[in-house]
Amino acid sequence: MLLLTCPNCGDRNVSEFRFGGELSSRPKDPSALSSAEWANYLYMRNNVMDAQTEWWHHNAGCGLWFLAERHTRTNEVIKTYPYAKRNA
Amino acid sequence: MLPTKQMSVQLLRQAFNSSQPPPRMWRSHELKERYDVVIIGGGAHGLACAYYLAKEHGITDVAVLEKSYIGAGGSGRNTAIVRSNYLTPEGVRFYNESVKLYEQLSDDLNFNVMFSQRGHLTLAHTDGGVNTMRRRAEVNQIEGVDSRLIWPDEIKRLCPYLDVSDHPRYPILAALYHPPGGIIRHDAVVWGYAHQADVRGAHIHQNTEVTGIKVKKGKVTGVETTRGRIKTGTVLNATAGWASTITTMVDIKLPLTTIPLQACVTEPLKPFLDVVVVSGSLHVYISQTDRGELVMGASVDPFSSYSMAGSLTFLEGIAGHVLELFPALSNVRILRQWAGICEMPPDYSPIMGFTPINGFLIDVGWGTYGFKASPIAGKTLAELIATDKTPDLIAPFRLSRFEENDLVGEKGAASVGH
Amino acid sequence: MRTEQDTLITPNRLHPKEGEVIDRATTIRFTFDGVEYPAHPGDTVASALTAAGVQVLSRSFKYHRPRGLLCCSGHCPNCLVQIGDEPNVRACTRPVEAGMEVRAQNVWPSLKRDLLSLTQLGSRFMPVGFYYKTFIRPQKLWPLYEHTLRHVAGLGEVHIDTPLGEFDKQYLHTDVVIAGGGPAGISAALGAAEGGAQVLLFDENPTLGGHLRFTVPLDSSSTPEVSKDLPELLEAANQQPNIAVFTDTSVLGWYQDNWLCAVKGTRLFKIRTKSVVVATGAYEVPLIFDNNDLPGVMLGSAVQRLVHLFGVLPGKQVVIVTANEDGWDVAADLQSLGVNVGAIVDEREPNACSSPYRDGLVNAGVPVFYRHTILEAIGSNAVRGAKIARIDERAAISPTTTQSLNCNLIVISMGWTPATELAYMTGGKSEYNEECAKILPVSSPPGVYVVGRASGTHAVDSQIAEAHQIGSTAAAFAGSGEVNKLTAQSSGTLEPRRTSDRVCVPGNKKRFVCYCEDVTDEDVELAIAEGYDSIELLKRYSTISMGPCQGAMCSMNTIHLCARANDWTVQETGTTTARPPTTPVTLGALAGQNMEPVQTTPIHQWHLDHGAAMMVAGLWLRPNHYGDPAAEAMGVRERVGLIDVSPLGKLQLTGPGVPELLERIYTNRWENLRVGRVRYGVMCNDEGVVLNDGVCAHLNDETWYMTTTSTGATTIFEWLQWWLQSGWGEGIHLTDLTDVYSAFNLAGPQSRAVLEKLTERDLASKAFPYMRIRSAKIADVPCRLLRLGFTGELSYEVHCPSGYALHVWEALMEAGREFGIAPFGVEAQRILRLEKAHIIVGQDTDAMSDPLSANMAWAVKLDKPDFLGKPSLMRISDEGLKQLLVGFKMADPDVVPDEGLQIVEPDADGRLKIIGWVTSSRFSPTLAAAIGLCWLPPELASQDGAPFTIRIDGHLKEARVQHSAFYDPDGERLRM
Amino acid sequence: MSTSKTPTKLTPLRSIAQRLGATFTEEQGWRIPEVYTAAEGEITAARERVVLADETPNGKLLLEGDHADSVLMDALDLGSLQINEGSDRIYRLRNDIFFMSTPPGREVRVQKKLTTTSAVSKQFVTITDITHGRAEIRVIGPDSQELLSKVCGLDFHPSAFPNETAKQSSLAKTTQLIIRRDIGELPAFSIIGTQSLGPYVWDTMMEAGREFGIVPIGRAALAALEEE
Repeated sequence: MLLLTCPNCGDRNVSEFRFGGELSSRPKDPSALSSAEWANYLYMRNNVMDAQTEWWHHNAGCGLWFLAERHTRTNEVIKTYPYAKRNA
Repeated sequence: MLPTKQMSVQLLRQAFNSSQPPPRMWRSHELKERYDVVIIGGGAHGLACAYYLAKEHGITDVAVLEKSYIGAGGSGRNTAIVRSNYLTPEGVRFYNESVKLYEQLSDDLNFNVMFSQRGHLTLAHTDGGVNTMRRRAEVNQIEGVDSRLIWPDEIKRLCPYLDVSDHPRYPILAALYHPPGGIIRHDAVVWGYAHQADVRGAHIHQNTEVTGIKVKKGKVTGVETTRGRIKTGTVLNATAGWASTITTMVDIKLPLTTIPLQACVTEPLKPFLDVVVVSGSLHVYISQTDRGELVMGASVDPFSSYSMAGSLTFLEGIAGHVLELFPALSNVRILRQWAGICEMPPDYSPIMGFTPINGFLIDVGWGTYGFKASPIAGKTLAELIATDKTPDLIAPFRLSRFEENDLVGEKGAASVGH
Repeated sequence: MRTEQDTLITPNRLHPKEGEVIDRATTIRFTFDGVEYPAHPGDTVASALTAAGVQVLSRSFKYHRPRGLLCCSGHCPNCLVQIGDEPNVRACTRPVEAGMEVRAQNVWPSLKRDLLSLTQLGSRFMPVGFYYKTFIRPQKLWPLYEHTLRHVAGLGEVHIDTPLGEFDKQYLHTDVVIAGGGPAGISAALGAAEGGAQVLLFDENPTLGGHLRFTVPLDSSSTPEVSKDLPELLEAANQQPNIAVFTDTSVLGWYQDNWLCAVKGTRLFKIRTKSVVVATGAYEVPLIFDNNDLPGVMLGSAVQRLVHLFGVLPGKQVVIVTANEDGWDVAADLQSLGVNVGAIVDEREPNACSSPYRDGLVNAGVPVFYRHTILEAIGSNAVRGAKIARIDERAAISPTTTQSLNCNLIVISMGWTPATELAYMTGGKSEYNEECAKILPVSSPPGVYVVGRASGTHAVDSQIAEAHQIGSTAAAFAGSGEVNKLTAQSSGTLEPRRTSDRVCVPGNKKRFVCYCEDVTDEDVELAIAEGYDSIELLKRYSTISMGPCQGAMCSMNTIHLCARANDWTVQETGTTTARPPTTPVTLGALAGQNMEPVQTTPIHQWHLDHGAAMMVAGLWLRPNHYGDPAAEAMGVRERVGLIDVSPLGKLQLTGPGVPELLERIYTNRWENLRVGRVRYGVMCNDEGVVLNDGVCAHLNDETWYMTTTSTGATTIFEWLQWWLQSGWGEGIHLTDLTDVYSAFNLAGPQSRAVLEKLTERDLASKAFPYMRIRSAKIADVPCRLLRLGFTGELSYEVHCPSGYALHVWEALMEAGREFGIAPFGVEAQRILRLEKAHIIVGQDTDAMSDPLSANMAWAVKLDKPDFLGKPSLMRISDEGLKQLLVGFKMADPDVVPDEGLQIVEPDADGRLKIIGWVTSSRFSPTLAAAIGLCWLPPELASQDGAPFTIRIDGHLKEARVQHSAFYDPDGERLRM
Repeated sequence: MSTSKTPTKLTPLRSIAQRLGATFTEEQGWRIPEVYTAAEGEITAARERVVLADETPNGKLLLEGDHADSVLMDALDLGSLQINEGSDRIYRLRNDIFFMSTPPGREVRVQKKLTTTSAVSKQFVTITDITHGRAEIRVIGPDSQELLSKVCGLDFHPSAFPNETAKQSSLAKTTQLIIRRDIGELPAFSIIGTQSLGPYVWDTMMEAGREFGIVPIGRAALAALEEE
């Protein structure tokens, strides 16, 4: 079982977390987007077989939503960090 | 060369002079410079498409490129359930055609794919679940598919080992009974299609991985592989779980997230389970193969991944849920677990046909329900390639539907179908 | 002591021996196929039966050929039996218990006379994959053929009334796990423990020692006795407090980040370790020759297990077939027990043999045949002879040299293949080592090590030395986490005990590669010739290694045959994927203790005591009704009723930032909600799909109190946390109060009269209008009161701290007695809300429904600057709705359509076209009419009174659109 | 708020205690089991094996806010705490979240003190009394770590879970706050989760504890243990 490091609680079994999907921020001004661009935000996914930045929620723990960088083919977790430090 | 004579005749000839080498099911060829059609993905969908291109449209200059051995992807990892009791009319019509093709596939392919139409039960444990089953039963009946809602007494008759007593947590209130549903020998479907496609001239290239797709002025001109370059004007992406990794080669994003789907098998047992049993809320499905093993699967994993390693969490979860339904199985032993990967679309419906890149076609979005669509997907995409027009049956599954905000309602029932 | 009577009943029992694990002082009885046999505690079912001279234990899967002990270590399928209601039990590892009822599997009519073995007559027509080439036409006959196929197949039985056993689990955390308690395993444990690590040592056998428990030390003097290394190792392990030993425990699988699973009887262990040492030993490799599956053909280690552990000799006249020193070890071992070793057949040149026992055996007159091999095991139900012959280097048989030897036991000692499933699950790589003809592990991920025979080291002293060092390396990695230099696999001490790569001896009868599935070498050749050439295709087509032994007995031989037939090297041929579990594990052990979370309200017992029929709602158990839902609904309309709505999601939002958040997450407007007021709101996701609905009250200047549906409570709480923690959380705190407050809805025209008896608060509409929130003491308990209208009657929802729940509920019931109060359940509530045409998210809407189509346009303010779902809802409203949720009333009041039925319209040629479906429907006792909600095309739904047809049991029944609520359309009763 | 006529509060585990034959008493307005069989037997079981006690009446406050730590400093001069660390029954669960456990009844006064402190210092901190929303099951005894390792994946070895530590994790497939607060030499853990799951968690722990000879204990035995 994958061991995920919650930035707050430390290493925990992945069963304590809920996956939040690959990182995609909501457009600042949605009304400025065309239908295709809005559909692209809603539905299209990179779905890479490579390192991917994604959301996780420590729902059975401290309730923190945080980001992780994980290689989707090997499930190797490269790092996890709070959302606030995303461009640190 | 005409398709080989009766397979059983070949069996007899083999029996009496085993010295004479048997005919090869599919041959290995050199990679040609050019093919009319290149199909990426040597699973049931890709091979079926090659077969129907040749059989129904006379297009035989076709290459099927498989990076590993044929059937190594989803086609060899699913739990081989075939059914058409879907929710939306479009879904029901599409899968019903597939069941009809499966019903005469052994005859078509001259290869017994062991399609066992033994009946398929989807259990409902809550009022909401019963309503969803009734909704599917009604849509099925209207679309001419044999499905009906049955109650615990009939469920017990069809499946005596099922515990229909009043569970506190998961009472079995009713079930959607779908007699034409059943199981099939999934590898045999792959081998049958491969054999008949090969016999008609298609080239099946195993251990040949596509590493790039050439596009000039919005039109496909060729593909690059680990065994050399091929010129072609038509490329079909039939790689299911790996679909996005191919489509990025032509700079297109798809509405897909690849998630593992796990399954396991028990030691062989004398026959006692005569129908396929699926539970929506318990996310478990179970059937008994002709050799006596129980094959069991659950819903997709809790997080996206391309890893096919499998988890202990899956085994623990499915064991608990199977014993909830079949308490008599606590001494039955699991022999092996494995995993495949499923590319899940937002509306649990396939994405088939044209893309913005001319000549680049897709047969993707097959989630947890891809294998049962192999014949009809291959047939309709062959027709699309041959006629350059989208057959009506698969019009609802076009890629542009997301932009047109015209999603298919299969997700409506939101219970993961298998 | 052996009594006269004993020798009669157990002819194969030897005199007591040092190191045996049985208690000869006690005799217990069990039955096999109805016949009673004696056994000693410590015997396995197989050892006791062998002692009594029973050789045939089962019948093979396909041809139903008689099968007897082969490996005696739980790896091959030959001793699978049914014990009581437990199928597929390995008799050779299952300890005997008094009164056990053991039965043979998959035989008809009996194990001795199994008529199903007649299938062999047609074996010419049943080559590999024959079922793909038969019964293709006519398709109609296939089900009949399949029926017979199914009943001939399968092994053990599942009895319908098998009780659900007691199972449980335990998590373990340690520094180092050692999988396998042989000499290498114990030594690695000692190395790790001396390195200061906490160590868990697992072994599948009842005692530690691995093969040292029953084999002869290689380099000792000519008289073999049980090794002296073992006692020293066991003693050291006993002294070491850091080592916890788990015997009878199999390590089933390795999972990501060194997460291991092991099973001991009915308990499953789930282990997080920092490093793991795989010391799982090796499997002895069978030889493929004519009739190699005949009972009486046994692996050398199997014979030694029987002799040394259970004091049982499976045969008096032995022929040893070998290709290395192992065969000579077994010969010397049996010779010292007075067994007549009829011959040693060694495929090698004389000078290639360096066994220390050679001279002793030759001097004792044991005939030795160099450059010879076995052609055939002679016998029908058991071995009575062996046909041998000379072979040249290209393994060609010279027919003139064949001769038959009388014997009743053929020992096969052709060599070993490492048991490395666990090692390769970790992603470790392997390579074929020409020198010892074994596939060996060559690399492992950090924290994973392989020692002993599993890594190819054969000599005991090399195993012990190497393993000790790797154990300390594993401890170092566990302690510091950095990878120590010595991670390269076993160094020079690899003593090349070579395994024969001449895996198959040609012949004219049946030669079995896979014992589980009855696959012969001819089948393999035929499959490869047909195109199933890769090792994976070969496995799937021939089903080799897909049976109970999962490849332990056949993988290595299959790889050699596949390489030879394809003209590939063994390395190019590769191996199939290693998958958990390493040994089969029961569903019960995997499931463990039944832990299905159930949520109950604080007055759950009251409901049960008052005849409530409970229903499941998410994780909650809730009263569905108290006997008569229609009467309960009428009671609310006419008098007053009380319902427990405690599962309602309840969230507290505090801070200056809340108004702006509400603007963003609800589709309607919120910023002008004054303190004390309550507003209904709908939440959507950015696709415009309805996620949840509920009310939100402005409690005091910086506190809001939001409710959600009960099944949506957790998801909405997590969803809101995401928005707050990803940018919208400035000046907002979110706290889940769902369980802090219990909630009871007092509904009906008399509700005010009832509540007035319990509070001083002025409840009249002037002071406490509809859609308001007030704090009030109810029956001396500080509560929150909300005037809501889900049921359509004057109603007060009492939110009281859960500790006071029963007190407040009973106070309300008592106060309401004079007004004819009665509790009502979810079913009655559904009737009441339907009479008001109020939707239920998740029933009337599904995962695709938007609020505009769900007829909640009044709650969607598209002129707001932005809110979740706005762009998609703008688009939907621009492009026009595809379907609309609307009320309907049946033309015939006695026809109540079930929920889920389809709304249809016959098209030109009479085929029914689906245009919508029924989401909710009930018979309304108040209106004496069948009413409901349904989805319809907008053009039909927009005409009040428009007729349409619902398909009920194949007939089309008429219904009419109704826009207004069915009951009190203007909502006067709510505002009384 | 006049406490004279205020009715008695019941814990979510009351029906179970009744079923197990407890006699009841009242403490700070809560009706709790006094004893199940006999105080001596219950004390011995706690000392030698493992027992469960219903401590739902303990006060429970949740402090949320980036400045929660400074409010606690001002109001109760609490030193700075690492994540999961606790002192004087105050535990830091997250930078911005603290959990406070108080003896039964004391939570109201503490909440008032904290609220006024945060108001005075104008720091945006939310202090919520969640006492009624949580069931608290105390697991006491030498076998408590082994019992907990059957239902929760955390490492309960003292080195990983020392005294006065609080961790949130999944226990018996539900989200629980687990606080180690030993009673003298006896290891003791509080399992704090939503009250609607209380009966389920209690029953699951009792089932898992059968092999250790687990028994429930009442207020009398618990008080005796805590006095030593």
